[in-house]
Amino acid sequence: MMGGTALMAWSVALPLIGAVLSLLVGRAGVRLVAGVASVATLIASSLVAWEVSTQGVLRQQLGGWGAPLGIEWRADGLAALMLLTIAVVGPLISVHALDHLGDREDREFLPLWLFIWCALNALVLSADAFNLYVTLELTTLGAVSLIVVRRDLPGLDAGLRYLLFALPGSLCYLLGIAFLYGAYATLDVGMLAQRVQSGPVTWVAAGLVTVGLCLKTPLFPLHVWLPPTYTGAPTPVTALLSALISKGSFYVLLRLWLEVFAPVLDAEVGQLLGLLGAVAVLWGSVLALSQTQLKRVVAYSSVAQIGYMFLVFPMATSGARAGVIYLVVSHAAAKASMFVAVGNIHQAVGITELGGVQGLAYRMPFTFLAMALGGISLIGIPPSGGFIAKWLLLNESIGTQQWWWALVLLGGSLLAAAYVFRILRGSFLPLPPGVTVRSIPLGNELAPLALALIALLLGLVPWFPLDLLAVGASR
Amino acid sequence: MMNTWLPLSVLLSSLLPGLIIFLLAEEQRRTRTVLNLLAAVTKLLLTAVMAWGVFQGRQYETRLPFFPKADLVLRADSFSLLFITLSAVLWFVTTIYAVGYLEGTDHRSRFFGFFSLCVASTMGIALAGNLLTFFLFYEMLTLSTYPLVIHRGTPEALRAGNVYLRYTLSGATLLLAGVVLLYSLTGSVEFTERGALGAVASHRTELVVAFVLLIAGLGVKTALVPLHGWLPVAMVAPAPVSALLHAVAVVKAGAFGITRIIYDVYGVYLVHDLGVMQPLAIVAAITILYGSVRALQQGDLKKRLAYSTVSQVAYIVLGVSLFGTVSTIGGLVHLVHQGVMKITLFFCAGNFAEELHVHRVSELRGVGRRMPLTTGAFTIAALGMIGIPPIAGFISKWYLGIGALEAHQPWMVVVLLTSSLLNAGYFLPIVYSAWFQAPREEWKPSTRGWEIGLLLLLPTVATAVLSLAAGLFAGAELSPLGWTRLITEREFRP
Amino acid sequence: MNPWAVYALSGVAMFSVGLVGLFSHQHVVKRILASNIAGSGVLIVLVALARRAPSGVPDPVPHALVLTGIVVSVSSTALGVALARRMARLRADAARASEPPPGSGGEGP
Amino acid sequence: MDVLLDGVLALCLPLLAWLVLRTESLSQAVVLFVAFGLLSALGWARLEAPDIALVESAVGTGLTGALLMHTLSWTEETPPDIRARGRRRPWALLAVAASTLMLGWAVLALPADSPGLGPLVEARREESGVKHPVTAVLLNFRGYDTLLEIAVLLVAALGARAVNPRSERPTPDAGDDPLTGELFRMMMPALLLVAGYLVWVGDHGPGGAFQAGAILAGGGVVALLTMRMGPPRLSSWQVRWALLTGPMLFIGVAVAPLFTGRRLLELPRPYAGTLIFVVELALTVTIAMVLLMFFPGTRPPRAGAEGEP
Amino acid sequence: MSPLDFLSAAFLFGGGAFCLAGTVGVLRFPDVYCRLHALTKVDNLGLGLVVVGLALQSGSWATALKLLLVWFFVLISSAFTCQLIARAALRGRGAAPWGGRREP
Repeated sequence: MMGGTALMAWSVALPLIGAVLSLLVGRAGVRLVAGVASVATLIASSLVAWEVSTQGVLRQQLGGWGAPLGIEWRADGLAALMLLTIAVVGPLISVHALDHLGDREDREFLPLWLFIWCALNALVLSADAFNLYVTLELTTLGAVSLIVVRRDLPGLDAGLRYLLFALPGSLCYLLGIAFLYGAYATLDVGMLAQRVQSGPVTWVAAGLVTVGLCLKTPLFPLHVWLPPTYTGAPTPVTALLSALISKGSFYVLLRLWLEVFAPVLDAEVGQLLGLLGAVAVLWGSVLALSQTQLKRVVAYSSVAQIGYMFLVFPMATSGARAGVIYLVVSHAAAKASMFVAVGNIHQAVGITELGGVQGLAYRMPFTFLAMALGGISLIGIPPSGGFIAKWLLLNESIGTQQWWWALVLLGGSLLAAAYVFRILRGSFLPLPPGVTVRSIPLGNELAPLALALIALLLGLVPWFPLDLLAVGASR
Repeated sequence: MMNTWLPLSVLLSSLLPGLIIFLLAEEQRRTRTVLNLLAAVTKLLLTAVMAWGVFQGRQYETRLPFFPKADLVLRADSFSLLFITLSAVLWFVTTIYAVGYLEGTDHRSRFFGFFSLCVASTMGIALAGNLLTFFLFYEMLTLSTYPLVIHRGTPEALRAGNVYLRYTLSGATLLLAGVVLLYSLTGSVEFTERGALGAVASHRTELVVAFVLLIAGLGVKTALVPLHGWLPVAMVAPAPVSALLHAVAVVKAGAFGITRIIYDVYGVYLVHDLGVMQPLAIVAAITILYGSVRALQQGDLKKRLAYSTVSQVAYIVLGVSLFGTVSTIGGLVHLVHQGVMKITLFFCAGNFAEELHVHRVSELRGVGRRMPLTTGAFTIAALGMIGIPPIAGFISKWYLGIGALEAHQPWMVVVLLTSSLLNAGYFLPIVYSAWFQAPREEWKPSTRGWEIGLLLLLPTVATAVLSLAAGLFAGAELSPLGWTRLITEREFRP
Repeated sequence: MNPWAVYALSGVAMFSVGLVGLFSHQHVVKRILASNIAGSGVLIVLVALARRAPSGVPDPVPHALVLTGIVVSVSSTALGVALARRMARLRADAARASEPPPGSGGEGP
Repeated sequence: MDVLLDGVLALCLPLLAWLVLRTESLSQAVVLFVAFGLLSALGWARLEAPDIALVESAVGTGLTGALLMHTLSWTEETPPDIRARGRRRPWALLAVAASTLMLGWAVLALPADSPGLGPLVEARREESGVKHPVTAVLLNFRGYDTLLEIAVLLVAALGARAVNPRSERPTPDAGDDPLTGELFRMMMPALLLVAGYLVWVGDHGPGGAFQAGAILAGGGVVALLTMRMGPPRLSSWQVRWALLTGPMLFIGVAVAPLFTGRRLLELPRPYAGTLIFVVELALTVTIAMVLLMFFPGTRPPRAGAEGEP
Repeated sequence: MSPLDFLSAAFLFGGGAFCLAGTVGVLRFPDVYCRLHALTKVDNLGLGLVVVGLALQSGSWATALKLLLVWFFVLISSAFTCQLIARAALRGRGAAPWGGRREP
């Protein structure tokens, strides 16, 4: 009864139903309803991934109408892998968030998280440009509402700053889509790919879409909102933001760029994006090195890691695509575990400076292990997903004779090693005197560890995700 | 094939106990020690079985899926077995030593956990069947040794850790660049006898660049001259760490890697043809001399041993980079001999520090009376290092000398001789002052029966005997020399 | 210059004014106004495109898109305004907390 | 003749936008913004988009304008910094001109007469069970967009409400103010009538859930400002049910075909029309409730300085 | 141009004139209360005339009725708004009505 296409529908409908019901149920049963909805969505997502890996690309025409008129879904390997990542990383962070935020705030956190989950699943599956706009907007508003869940001044400032940078991003994207619709009379990404020719409309539309999504991802020159937002927001929300929500807009950019714009635009534009990515890597790493607050270091490292992701555009081959998606997935797991671990430290010791890590290895071994494994994946040292991504991207950069991207990758990972070990170094020192350690619930400690183990697992068993990614790869 | 699981089981025999030890609480001393020794014994047995199998000519290979077009391969050939036997034996001895040495300190679960991970990665390096697997375990070695270097948690330990990381990570980056360059050329680099790059021999410039990158990356761990800075600094680590890791596992991994690159990746003819053998030999020679000279100036005993390691490991690189079977035998056999002798020296240094709190060479005056056995072991190993027969060191230097002549490099012999003189220069005064000079003030007698705890004494004596035996029974089939002759005859016909 | 192009150009102009305004002003409410103006600009371009149909009956799809667009921009504006109001309130309380409040109004949760 | 009207309207829209952003004082900016909204509603009418004109004037200008004015009373008037005004002007003008030129170049390069998806919608309109093409597209052809958009509304309501603490929602006291009481008594029945008409007319003319919801919300705001009704609180179950019946019904209708092997949101042909009408009715209440939730109710008397501008 | 068109044109012109007068009043009058007069009374009348003019042209009683309905609603709401603004100005800000003297 549950055909592949029906499962796709359920993977979007279930979190939406969960969110609405958890709002309806009110204070009493929020956690129960949210829990059931999460488990159901996890199952649906993994079944979709299984169907895609066995039967290849799945398509669904919503409402039974054809492509140009109605909205179509397309689940290829890339979408299936993203579905899995969201379904695994998201709930782990939300489990941590339940204890981290007070009980009052977790009633607002769960419905909002389920809405965001529905939006991300919808975004990953949708093959309609305007529908992508609506999902992006739903993710952004959900993220803003999450950032301000604590109602304190830094949270509000972070939320407003994020909103006022994400809004113009969505509007630029919408104007780009409007031009594309104006020129080619269709909103379906697949049909756009066939109809798009080089011309002023396409260049301007591509420019607008790229600028818009670079504002939201954020790429280097437009990233000014990231550090204050990531530090102002409560830590589990920052984990969600950095691991999943910022990946949504990058996913849209990647899909539009590789399938629609790449064949039409000349290579220089790709090189420009690659260059911006390289500068982002340098800028993010150098600033991460100079921070004293733990959370800001990890926030700036996000700027650097996003810089890596933009290296895919100059070398638009299927290998680079697999590499960058692998980076997205392993960065989601690793960065989420780092942020959640930082949250644990802040909760247990109350120190936000780098010194807070001192003696961490003795009093919170799981959190330390999570940060270590997460850090290793960020740097790209072997037993981690980060390494596989770095390996694939390096192979592609030398394969396409663009060896300067290899320099960026290698230099970047050295810088990453600098700031990751700067964090981890302190944990071997003995416990500083006079620091009282509040014991934090086990659930809180296991969440980052589970995320870090995912990043490790991605490093040990890369053939499964890579086979899944190969399904429906365009070129 | 039945024996596809053997290489994997050797690897797991130290990986699994390591992970379990991590979870053990600090007080479970007994279970931890039993687990450690059990793991060491099983590894010895498995290695013996594999050695016997390889001796009969059987092939052991575990192939695990990793990338769509590149697998994780663990293959036990004769050359990898040389390194595995060395590591297995010395790890067994050092575990006993470490249990004794770390009596009463804290965080031992963490120490032994990383210690076993470290040996597991060394096993992985030895068993690696292709360049990718080799690189994976090479990096894991760095990760598992870093916590050991900074185990004491003191600020100097952290500074040493920084230096260590700075060197090894940049080295790893160079290595990665080389490996990726080769992979993009050939698609998959399997270790095959007489080199796997025959097909792409035409891309000369890329090959030379890749070779330089690979050797530079491996050179960091081999502590070749410009890249050796981390070794003396890392001596701040506890004695068992500096003994097993910086005398055997880490340093030899680099040398082993260089040998693999030259013989199994490029093939000795291609390397010779590319003309990179000569510069490598020159770098090795410079390292030999530089290491010995700096060792002379060191007042601290462990620093002196560290610099002597720098120069001794360069012997291996020298032997391997000379174009000839005899010098290759010399280089490879020195891999084993130097390991055994150097570990004895480090054990003795550890004993002196632990028992008499003696760190500087000048304080060693008259220590022979107080700790005769340890000093005896020290003397045997020191003489072996200098190259005095019948101890193992002599044999490798002998073969190296003849190999140098055979490869028409007479100036290499001069280097070998001067270095032996320098070795004498920094070892003999210690031996002399230990035995023949009266101590400044009387050593307080040892409280218990033996001069030092049995757990510390036995390993020292055992390794000294081993280095002596390796020298005396060199002619036998299964001795290190015999085994190296088997390797060269089977795999490295130039 | 047929009529739809005139409106499209004015929509594009409004979009640019809104976008530049958003990035050049500091005051939060001003920036929210600017984002609203930019939103209207985009929507006018969309509807202007719908107006090109030669048959006189405008193309309904952009109309539906714009309806959705308006609702989305209203909800984001409302959220922005709510945040701005709350921040102003908190800042006012903080300022008042620094000098003794004569008799303060309702405090936070 | 109408070219002149279009030309003037198209010209003064961006000019008015520029004015809105250039004025220092906030209240002036908001008033100009409301004027700008009304003008753009006129623009929608000229572009033959009655639905949008309705929504724009009701929601885009009416409610947002009221919300902004309401917020103004809370945020202090920031003193105008003259120095910044001079510095910013030329740079901003240049940027606007540049981006308008670039985008204008793309607009002019667009094909002048492509009908877009109009004819396709026309061909399949009667299959959708609704006669008015815009409603057909909105609720059937691209019903999935609307489903997500309702989620957007709910999220925004959640966010705005979460930030608006309970203590600042004044309790409704009827008070004896004849003026507002009278206004309330007269306006409410008319508003309800108009809203009902708009939902019904959505089937074959410009109208529908959004327009009706906006009108209802307008009535609600009047009630709110005249203290007749306290702002809706999520803690009371009536508000929750009113808010969530719409989305639940819509999701139910969307998911039902999955059980019979059909695709998501595939409304059965014969009674698609009635289904859409029922869903629109429920959505109207939801939209009205959400738009009301954005209003925090009148600001409590500010302690200390009275009579803020 | 049938007599009906002449009549509606006349109405429209009248309406336009009144609106113009109202706007000039808003700009020229000295204080808030006078401006309210101009705004509410004159503009509403102008709107009424315009509505009648349009109703004559609309051709169908239904649209004519709707147009009148529009005018009716505007009348109600402007009456109330004018009152509210005046009250707010008087009580809230205490703006004194203009005493008829000409400022220097």
